[in-house]
Amino acid sequence: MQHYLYLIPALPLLGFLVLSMAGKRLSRNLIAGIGAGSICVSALIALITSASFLQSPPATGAYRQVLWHWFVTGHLSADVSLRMDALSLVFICIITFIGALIHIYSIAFMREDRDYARFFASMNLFVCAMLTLVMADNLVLMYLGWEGVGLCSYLLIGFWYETPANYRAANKAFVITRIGDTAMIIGLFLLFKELGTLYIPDILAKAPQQFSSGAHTITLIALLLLSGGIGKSAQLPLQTWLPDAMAGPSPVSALIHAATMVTAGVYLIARMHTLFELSPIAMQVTAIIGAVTLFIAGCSAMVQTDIKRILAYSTISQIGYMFLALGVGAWSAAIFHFFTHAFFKALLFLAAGAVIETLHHEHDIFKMGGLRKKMPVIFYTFTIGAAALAALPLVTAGFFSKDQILWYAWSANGGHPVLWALALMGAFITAFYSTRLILVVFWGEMKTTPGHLPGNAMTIPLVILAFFSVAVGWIEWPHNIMHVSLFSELVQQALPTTIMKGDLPHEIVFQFIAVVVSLLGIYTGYVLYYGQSELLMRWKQSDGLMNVRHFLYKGWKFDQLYDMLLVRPFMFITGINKSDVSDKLYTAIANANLYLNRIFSVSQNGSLRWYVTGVLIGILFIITLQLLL
Amino acid sequence: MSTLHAHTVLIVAAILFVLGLAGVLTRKNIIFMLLSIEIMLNAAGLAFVAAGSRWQQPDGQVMYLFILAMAAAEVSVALALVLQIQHQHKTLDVEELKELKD
Amino acid sequence: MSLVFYISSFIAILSTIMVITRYQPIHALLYLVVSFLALAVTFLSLGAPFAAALQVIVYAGAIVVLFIFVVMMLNLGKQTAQQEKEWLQLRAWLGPSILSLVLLAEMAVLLLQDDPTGMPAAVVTPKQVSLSLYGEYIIAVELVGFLLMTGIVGAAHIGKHKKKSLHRFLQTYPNLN
Amino acid sequence: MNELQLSALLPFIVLAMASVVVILLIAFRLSHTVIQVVGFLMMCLVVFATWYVRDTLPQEIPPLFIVDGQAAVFTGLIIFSVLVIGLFSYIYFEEREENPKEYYILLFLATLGAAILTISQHFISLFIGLELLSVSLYALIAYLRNRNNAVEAGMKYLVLAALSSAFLLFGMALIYMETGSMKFSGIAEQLKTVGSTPLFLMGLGTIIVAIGFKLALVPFHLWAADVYQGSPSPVTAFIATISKIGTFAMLLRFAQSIHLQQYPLAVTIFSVIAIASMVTGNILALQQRNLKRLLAYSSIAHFGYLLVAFLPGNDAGTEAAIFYLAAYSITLLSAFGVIILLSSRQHEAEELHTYDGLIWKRPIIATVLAISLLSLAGIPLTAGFLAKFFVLSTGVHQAVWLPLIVLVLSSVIGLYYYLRVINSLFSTTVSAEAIPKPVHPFFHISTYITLVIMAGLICWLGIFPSVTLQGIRTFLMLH
Repeated sequence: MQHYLYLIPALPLLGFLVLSMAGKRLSRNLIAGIGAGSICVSALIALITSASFLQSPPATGAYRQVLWHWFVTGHLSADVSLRMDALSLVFICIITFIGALIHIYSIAFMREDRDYARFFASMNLFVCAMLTLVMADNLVLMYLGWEGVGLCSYLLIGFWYETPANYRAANKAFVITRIGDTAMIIGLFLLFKELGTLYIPDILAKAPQQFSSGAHTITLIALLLLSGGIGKSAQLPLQTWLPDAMAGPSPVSALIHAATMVTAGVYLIARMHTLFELSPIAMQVTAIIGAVTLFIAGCSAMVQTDIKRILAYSTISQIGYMFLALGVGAWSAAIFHFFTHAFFKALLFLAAGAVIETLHHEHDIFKMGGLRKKMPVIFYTFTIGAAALAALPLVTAGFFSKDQILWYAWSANGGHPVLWALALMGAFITAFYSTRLILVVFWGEMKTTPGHLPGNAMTIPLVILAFFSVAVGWIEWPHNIMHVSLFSELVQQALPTTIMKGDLPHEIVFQFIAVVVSLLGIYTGYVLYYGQSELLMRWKQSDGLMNVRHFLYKGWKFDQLYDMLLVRPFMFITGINKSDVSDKLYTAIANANLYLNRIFSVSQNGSLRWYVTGVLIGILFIITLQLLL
Repeated sequence: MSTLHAHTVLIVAAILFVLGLAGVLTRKNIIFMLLSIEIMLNAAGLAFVAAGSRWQQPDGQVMYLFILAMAAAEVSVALALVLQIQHQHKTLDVEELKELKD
Repeated sequence: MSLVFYISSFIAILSTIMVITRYQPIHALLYLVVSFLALAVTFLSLGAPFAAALQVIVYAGAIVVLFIFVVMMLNLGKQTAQQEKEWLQLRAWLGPSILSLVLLAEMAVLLLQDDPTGMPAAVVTPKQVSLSLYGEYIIAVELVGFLLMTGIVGAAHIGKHKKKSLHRFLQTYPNLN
Repeated sequence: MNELQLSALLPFIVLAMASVVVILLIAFRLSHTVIQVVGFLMMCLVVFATWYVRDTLPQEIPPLFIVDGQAAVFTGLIIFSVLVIGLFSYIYFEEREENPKEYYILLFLATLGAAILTISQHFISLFIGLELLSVSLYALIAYLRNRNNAVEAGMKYLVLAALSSAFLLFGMALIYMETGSMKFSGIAEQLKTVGSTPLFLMGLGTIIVAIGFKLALVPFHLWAADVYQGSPSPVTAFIATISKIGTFAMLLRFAQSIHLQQYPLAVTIFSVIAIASMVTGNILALQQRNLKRLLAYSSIAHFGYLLVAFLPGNDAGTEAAIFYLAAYSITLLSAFGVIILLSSRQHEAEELHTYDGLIWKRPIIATVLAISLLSLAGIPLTAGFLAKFFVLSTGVHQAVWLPLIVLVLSSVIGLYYYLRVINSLFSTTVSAEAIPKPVHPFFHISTYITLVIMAGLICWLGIFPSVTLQGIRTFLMLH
């Protein structure tokens, strides 16, 4: 099956090419057919390939396909080749499968949009770039995909570019992730300089021989790569772009800013796990960033009123869980959480998109309400998604993955009670805001009359996603309850097993605490938001609490902080510098070039005699040089 | 009567060559520029003939013959161009040919 | 033979100086003929009778005559001489001449750095030349034929005058439509 | 001359015959179309002949020629370029000149000259090849003698080319005087025994004048922009590609034979020339509003880059240089193809403002132009990027740092003006100008298709260069 590997990214690329070239001339049905069809076929191939991979895993642990040798010069050879091992298999399946569902959903969702072809072209290009990212077997190609998804994200956030806020959001996302990317490319150069190869298996094999554990160079490289991951995955301190990125259409938020692109950082760290294992400091940093992010973003999610911003903060928070898991060395748990999260978060975004669409582009949850009866399908699927997010025990996928992370946050080698405590608080918060979301949007009285209800093309993907949001959890049970661990067995072909601390309390205790905490969160939400709670009213009177709320609402005021710390001083410095050295330097370079241009242009005066003089000067120069040497 | 040295001949050739070059540089009339170029080519021919007789080989004279042929071909095209220039610009002043410039 | 060489090359240099300083094109051309003839004698003194003959026949006889034709065709007479006089001011020729002299001086220095080698007095006969020409260099001779063809075709095309010589924007094309 | 030697010369014989055949066709008063088609077929025959004789290579035809793999590669490149230029010429000359037929005689003769340069190993053949090229070019540049200052451009080129030929001859005479041989290998042998003398080095210096003139390197570059602008566009394309390929092939063989790079003086001169060319070319192009002049300046800079690959004087450098020339020729030909296609009888499409918003009017042509400009600028995934990359990597291996640094910095300046043109392609001011109906639909369409293929080639070379590199390597083995 590995001979067809190239088709998986090639089909979306083909779709992109056709749509961008001929998009204006095609009918809407054809555009939808090409746009969604290419991804669907690609998903089918991905599933078949995965099936064959699972049935008879290759001896080397990976399918590899060399498409062509780009060039060989000296000792640097660059191949364009694809790779599918257990880790990338998970990502490929998620990208193509969820991608396909989202594309089908988009057919109806974007039906009325003017730039139908542009939308599908960009989405196809995104899928292609994302697949390149996860299938690349050298870091050059991976970086190409990495930049590609960044570009598509930029294009799609600013999809409705007529509104200034939208392209401002796009710019913000681009610039902030660029900070991380720059650090990452420095890391890649450093890596190449040290190891002399960019071929991923070689790197993983060579690194332990080259570096001793905890060496400065490897720590630096790991931290630089981590910065790239932080930027792309919207972790502290580069998280501020993601809530604004919700300016894009809902399917975009579902695909790029929930299920796939934002987890590229997780993929990068998991892919480079050997480097991180060699650097305990980088691991600790990863874990701390994850834990703090999940808590901070969770708090912000509690108080948001825009339905998509709630989900955005929740995404940041859930990716925080993944980073935490990576940081403590629970590799398979991180990937498992990515796996379940992709389903239920995509589901939530798509369902939210349907709600917003039906309510005439209303984003504020407090202007919704009472939609339970009107939109039953949306209601049930949304509830399933929210339940998974809240980690409702045993029936939802979110429970299984989050439970693992909580357990490892304490018990894995890199774990620590503080990390566990933060994660636990996060779990409580998550359960709370999930409940709040459901109650406010679907219960209570109707505040906006719904318009045209979503059709089958939109609801069927929701139902499928809802099914998986429940079902995928069952392939990996906590091992003290039932011995089903299909997922970790698979992933551990590519990733190391988690090293545990010795002398641990019983796992069941932790599971019990986790269950209790999330149920408590749900109960709190129920108490505060079911009906008009007295308590909530009283809180709203209190200034202090409202200030706290405002602080959280603004995402812990990170934007303002950056504005104060970075933008203002920078503007200030540039303001001073306006007539000063560094500014002058650049204009001076430009002006010097233009000035030289003017001087040299004089030499082109059209006079033949001057041209002959030029020849004479040339020969004089040559002969004089000879006399001097 | 002293024997002739190779570099004596070469200096004569160099003088003729540089005189031709000076002619190209100083004259403004295209006819004179072309004449000066002929002088330069001839000087190079002299150097070749001298080299040929220094090594007692016919190659120098063969090359001289080819220089002659090339000069003839070049002059014929050049004079055709001179006719066109006189026809179009009504002058042979090279400084008038300045329409192509930056 | 070296005395012949010195005398003839002196004449050649002198008449060449005259060529590049004349105002009248015809005068310059006549001096050029003198210069070429003097060079022919130089060739003889260097033991190259074939080259000397060609110098007289082709250079002095054909190429200079071509120039004379054109000069007469364009009727470059007194008026041109007057113009040339105006153009050849001191500041017009001083700079280039100095540069050229510098070049000559540098070349002379380099040439004189070489060890002096004597020139054999023997003659390279026309027979030797023609044997070599039609022996090893036969392909070159054929290629020179192509070179002359290029000259002819090029000159024939460029020398042609169009019947009309309106400005190109105003030209009308009968074969339009 | 034996049979094998004769067969090795077969491509050149066919090339020479092509011009004679065209003369005969003119004598029989056959139409422009017939001449075009026959010329095309003759060039295909040359390609075929080159392919046919490849197994007998390398073959020396003493004393003048050596036909080896390197010559075959350069000849192939030259013939490829002339095929394309010949195709572009039809629509250009048919519209402008009542007498377009002699053009093909001159075109093929000039090509013959360039091809002779690639196989010469002797001063005589070198000189004749160069003059064949130059004399045909005088006539070609001034071919449209009543328009566009063609005569002025022709005269400028003629005077300077004749001047540089005089320098070349003088230098060759000095070297001959010193070494007693005009054959490259003979010179090299003599140099081994006597070492480099002042006379030899002076001869080398004066020869560099002629080479510098033909390749338009600083300070012998002053003619380039004027001649590029004044010539008919197909001829400009010819000067920019074939004439320079031939001259560079000649320089390369001369340098290989006498091991030019072992003389520090020569390396210094070439380094200075390379640096000056890169800087001057790019700076001159900065504010240029005329596309033909802009390409002239850019080609000055490009041959500066090429010299960086020439400086180390090793096999890797040769390989990089050949790849560079191939990428450069294809790119430049497609740019000129666009100019030719957009030019009409009244108006040469050379001013930048004629390209404003072209992408909205004629998207395919504009895309071709954009691709070729990107390739000239050296953007990844185009041929130009890899070409520059190979040049850089050979430079890095031989540690010629100063030219390398200048290369990188001046490329950045270069980016500015290429992107400016691309920018104007995308500018939104669309003048409502109807596309003129092509007068010669068949040739119009074939030009169009050729352009698209060339653009494809640029990308192909940028993405799959290994095939081409392998081919070049195989041919270079034959020596």
